[in-house]
Amino acid sequence: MLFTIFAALTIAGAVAAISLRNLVHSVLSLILAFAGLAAVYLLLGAQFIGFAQILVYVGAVAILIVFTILLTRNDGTFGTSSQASWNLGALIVIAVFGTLAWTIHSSAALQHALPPQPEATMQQIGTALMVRFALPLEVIGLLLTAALIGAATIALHEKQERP
Amino acid sequence: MTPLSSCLMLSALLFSVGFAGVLMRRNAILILIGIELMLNAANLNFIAFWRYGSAPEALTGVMFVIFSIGVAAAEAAVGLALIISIYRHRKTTQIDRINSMRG
Amino acid sequence: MTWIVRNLWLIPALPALAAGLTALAKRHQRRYSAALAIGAMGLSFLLSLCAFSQVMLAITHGQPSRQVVNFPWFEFGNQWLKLGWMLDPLTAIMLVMVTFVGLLIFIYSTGYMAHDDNFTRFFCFLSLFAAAMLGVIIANSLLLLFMCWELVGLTSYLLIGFWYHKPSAAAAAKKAFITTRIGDLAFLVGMLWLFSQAGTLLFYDQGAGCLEHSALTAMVAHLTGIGMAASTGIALLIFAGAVGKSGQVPLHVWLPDAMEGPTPVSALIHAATMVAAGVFLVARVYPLMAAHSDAASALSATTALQVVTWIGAITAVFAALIAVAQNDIKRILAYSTVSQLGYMMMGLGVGGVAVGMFHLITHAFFKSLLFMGAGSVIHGCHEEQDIRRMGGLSKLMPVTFATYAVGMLALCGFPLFFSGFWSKDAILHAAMGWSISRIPFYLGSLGALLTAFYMTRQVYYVFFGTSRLASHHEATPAAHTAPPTPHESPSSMTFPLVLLASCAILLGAVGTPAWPWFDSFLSGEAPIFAFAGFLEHGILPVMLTSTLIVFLGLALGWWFYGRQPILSADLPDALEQLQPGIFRVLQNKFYVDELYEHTVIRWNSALATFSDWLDRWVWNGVVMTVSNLVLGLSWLARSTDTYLVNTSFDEGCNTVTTSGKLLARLQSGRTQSYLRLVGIAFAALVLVLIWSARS
Amino acid sequence: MTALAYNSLHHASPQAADQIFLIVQHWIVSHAPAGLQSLLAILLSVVAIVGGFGLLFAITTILERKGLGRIQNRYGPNRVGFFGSLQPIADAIKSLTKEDIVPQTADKLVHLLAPILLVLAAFSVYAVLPVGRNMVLVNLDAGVLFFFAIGSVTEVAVFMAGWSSRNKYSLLGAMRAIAQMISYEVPLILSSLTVIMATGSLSTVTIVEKQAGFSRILPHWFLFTPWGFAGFVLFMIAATAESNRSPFDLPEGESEIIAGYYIEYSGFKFALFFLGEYLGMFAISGLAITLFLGGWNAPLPFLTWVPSYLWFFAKLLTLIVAFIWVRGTLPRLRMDQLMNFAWKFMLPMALLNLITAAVWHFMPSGPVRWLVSIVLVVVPYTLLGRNQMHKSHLEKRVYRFAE
Repeated sequence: MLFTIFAALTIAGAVAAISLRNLVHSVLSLILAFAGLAAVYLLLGAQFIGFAQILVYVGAVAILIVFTILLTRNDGTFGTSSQASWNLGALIVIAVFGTLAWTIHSSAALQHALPPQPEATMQQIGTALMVRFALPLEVIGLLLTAALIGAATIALHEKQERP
Repeated sequence: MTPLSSCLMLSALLFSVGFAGVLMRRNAILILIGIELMLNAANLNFIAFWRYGSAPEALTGVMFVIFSIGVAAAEAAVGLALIISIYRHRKTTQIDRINSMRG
Repeated sequence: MTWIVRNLWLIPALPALAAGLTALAKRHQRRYSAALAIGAMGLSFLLSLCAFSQVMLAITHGQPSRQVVNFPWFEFGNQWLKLGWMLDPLTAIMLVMVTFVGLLIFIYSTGYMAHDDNFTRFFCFLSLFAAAMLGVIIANSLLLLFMCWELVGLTSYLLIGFWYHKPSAAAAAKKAFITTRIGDLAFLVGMLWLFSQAGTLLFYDQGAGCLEHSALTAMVAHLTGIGMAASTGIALLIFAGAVGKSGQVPLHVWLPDAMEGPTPVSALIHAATMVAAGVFLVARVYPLMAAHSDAASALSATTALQVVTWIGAITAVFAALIAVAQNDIKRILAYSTVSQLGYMMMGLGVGGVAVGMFHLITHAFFKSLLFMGAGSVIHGCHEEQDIRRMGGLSKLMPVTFATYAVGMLALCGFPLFFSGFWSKDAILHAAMGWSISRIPFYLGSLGALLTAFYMTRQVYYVFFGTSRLASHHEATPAAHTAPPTPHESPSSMTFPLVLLASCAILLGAVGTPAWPWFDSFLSGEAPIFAFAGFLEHGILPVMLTSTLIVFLGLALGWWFYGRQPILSADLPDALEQLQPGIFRVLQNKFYVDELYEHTVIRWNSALATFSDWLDRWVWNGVVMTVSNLVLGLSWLARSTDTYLVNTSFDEGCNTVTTSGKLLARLQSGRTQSYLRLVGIAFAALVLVLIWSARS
Repeated sequence: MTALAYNSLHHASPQAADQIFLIVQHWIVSHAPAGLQSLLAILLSVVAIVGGFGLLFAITTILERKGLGRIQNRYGPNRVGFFGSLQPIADAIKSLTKEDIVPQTADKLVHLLAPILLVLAAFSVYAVLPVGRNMVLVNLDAGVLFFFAIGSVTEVAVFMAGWSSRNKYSLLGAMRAIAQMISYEVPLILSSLTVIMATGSLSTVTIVEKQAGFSRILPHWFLFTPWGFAGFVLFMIAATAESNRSPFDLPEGESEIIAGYYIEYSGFKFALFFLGEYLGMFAISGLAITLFLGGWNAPLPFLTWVPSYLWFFAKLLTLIVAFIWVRGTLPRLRMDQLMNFAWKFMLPMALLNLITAAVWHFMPSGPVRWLVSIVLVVVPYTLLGRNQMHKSHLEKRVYRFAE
């Protein structure tokens, strides 16, 4: 019941995000989709992931996209592609979804019995991150630092070229 | 429909919507939004398999999503910086006008 | 082999290092560069003292006084070219002299050059010079000696032209460099000849060196086409190098002009050390010079030594004559140096190594003393060099005057108390006993007379009478109105003067006939003290004669210049009033420069013009013909290339380009079309996988 | 708010005053039908929170206006009620009855949603704040994370308000606010990380429990450790910036961009914004109390008989008074100063504070530990502060646009 509501919210947000003509509306719908997905995570028992989803996607990625939208002047001629390529794209999307759906439907992996709610306390996640996944964590930290510097460099260069 | 398959169907749908955004819109920012949606669909898959799969106490799915979110944040930052940089040079964010790599 | 012999290379290496470090210094780092140069020189001096005491010890213990260190430099063919250094009495005494005088002159320079902008450059060159000179001294290989010799020439060039913005200085530097090059060319030829004869350039190499018995015998035995022994030819060629470096007639012309350099340079290079290098070279290769076949009489001098003697004697008188009529304080000293170098050569020729070298050493001290005194005078008189415009300085510059007087008396050979007397006396005594002719003795005596005369003249002009500096400055439109008064120089300049003056007096004691320490030291024997030395054959008459000659010269000088004080700078010289014609000839240096100008240099330029013509018309024509031929050939080749090779290749290229363009259509540059393909591929792949799994 | 709380009630009857709200809630719930009991319990808590903090909002407005008035040498509101004490009621009635003006070109839906989202987000974070013993709506395992996650939604609301108004001042104010909030969120989270490291938990309840107890007279609050003190100061500075209060009130600086992102709001929507702002301030102060000031714990051993929620609110009021005082005292910063301060001072200090906390954790207790930790805090503070002071070179501002 709750799952259906949040799933519907997510899908509605996602569809609105890619179909609305106003970019800011798109981002706001995207935030809705992210929030719905976070709720789905919470339902699935992944509390940390749910809050992290909100913190990162709503609090950072969406705001970043908003900044980009405001920093680039969008003259209103954007929108969908030409009719032919739109049709082609729709066809391909439907084909991809069809194959995915059919695969999921016919998969043998879904025949398992429903397991009990697994435990994922903060303690466990913290221990796992600090012990077993310490190296990936470091690598992610390095990656984020590199991305930070790289993004700043890309977006900030050419100081002298301005007359 | 089992809970797992409904999760997977939601994920597939989300992926397809994101893919549609990438294929059918021309604005680079919207394409980035589509990519974010596809990434989220993948994350949902991980969580679903962690929740309903075997050996959930290993927390592999959760860990994977944590790192995936980290990578996605980096990707979004660099991608948007690229869009700003492209806009600065070409005065457009329409992806079909950016074809200087044409052979 | 003791520590000092193994590490003798340190003595030249230290100043070389100092020169390198000073070269890196900035222009304003004066204190640093001076400290570096003086420190390196001081260390070298200490090491030289070590070396000297080592030789002394060896002599008193009766050990061989000569030690050599040889090392292979590079291999050519199946032979190794070897270099090396040696320590023998000659080296030791020269090392001490050069480092001591050099150290004093370095100290003196800090005062003399204090106001120069290129202070650091000066010390860099000075250090480099010291390194090269010390290299000449310790070399055990004629090749190493020659390399250092050329380095010495280079630094001499650099230092003469130190004030290169002065055209006269630049010209003097060029003149010095080119003139000595003539001698060095002969030196190089002689060296090559020596190598072809002896197969080695090492002086001493355990019996295999070129100055040792076996090689000498072979060279003496080898006769050339004109009937002269190879050893004689080689010795004469090497002597030509010495003539160039030591300013002997006829290559003396550069030395007076070299006085354009800073006075410390004149003192160090053109009085004490570098010019003496020629004398040192002759002393070093003396076995070669004196080599004679067993058939000839052992007593008669060889041809080479005769040449040395005659050149020396002629130079001694010739330069002394010119010095009489010069007015530039440094120029007088320069001609005096040439004259004294002639004495040394004569001494080498008639009396052997010890006689010539003794005069070299004493001369080094008193002549550098005189030069530095002259520098002090010039410094005190605000860069005035004309002796006619000086005068009365004895009261204003007492220390300079006193030391200058000591140097002057030493140079004149004032009896008994001054070193110059003993060294000159030894030469005259040897000349009197020369077997070939008495004429060198008479020439030497005349030179001594003239020396006493012109030095007296100079001293009277400079230090007595009234100051004539003011009149000169009134004549020129000077910026400052008050005439400058001469003043005593700073202590950094007077201290070396005093030290050198004491040396100029004391050094005579080591070479008196009664205690011929110097002679025996050079020959590696312990000295014997005996008053009987004075009573040997001919000693006392010669001493008396030379004393008489000196007093005569001094008296003549007093008669002409000291009787009445010289009142005005513009008055003609006393000698000029007496014999204007001769005086003009002397003043113009016997017109030697003009002679060269009209003969050698003119021929040279004519030859150059002819070569230029030959180059332009004959050789160029040949070259042009060949190049046109090549051009024609290349045109043919290009035609073949263009019409035969290229056409087919172009076809191939076009095909590749066309196919590439066709393929490039696939790459539209639009991300979305790529993604569409990815989507289709993904769907197709999944379908294929499922289908293949089913079947 | 479950069986555990219920049990503790009966066994801890001496502390009836402490648990009075829980007893009342339990009594009401026990009269409801069985199926609705849990829902009703939650609803009652929500109502209590909304009511309690709403009242605090009213008190704070009058306190702030009077306080600022005294600081600025004037009376402040003094007409309604006893010395103007009923002014909040008059304000509420005024804003409810004023006309709601929406600009013609505004994006009406977003314009409407923005204040609602803000207030919702502001109220949501109270769910994890323990206001008294056993008085927390949900004891989330990731409570602090929840707080920050929901807190970041505020930025979205601010952007919605600024963008939908179609007013350049609104948009500028919104962008400034977002930039500022994102920048100061980093030191905010980093400084609270020290506490999470020390307690090993993200749960607010656990954090408060870890600070219970006394050694002689000193309570075990994290404030009384070198890293905790530094963290608290950093946290409070960042909190001031997060809640857009003076001296970090550039986004709504009246003299610069009129009122920032709520320039086009009037009437009830404006009141909602006002409410949201203050609620955010209370919430972040509450988090500061939870993290550093021992939550609802009494400051002195002999005062433990005072009900725990009273301690919480006493501490909260102290912090609010401090906020008002700071607002009345300090001038506003410039935008570049603000950013420099965040990235060049706050961020390094917060990172170094993490190291200090780790050093504190791993060293044996004793005076040496104190000395090392204090040095680790004071030396960087001095150096960084000196660095900031000396870099006050004045030059022409360079504006960069993505042209």
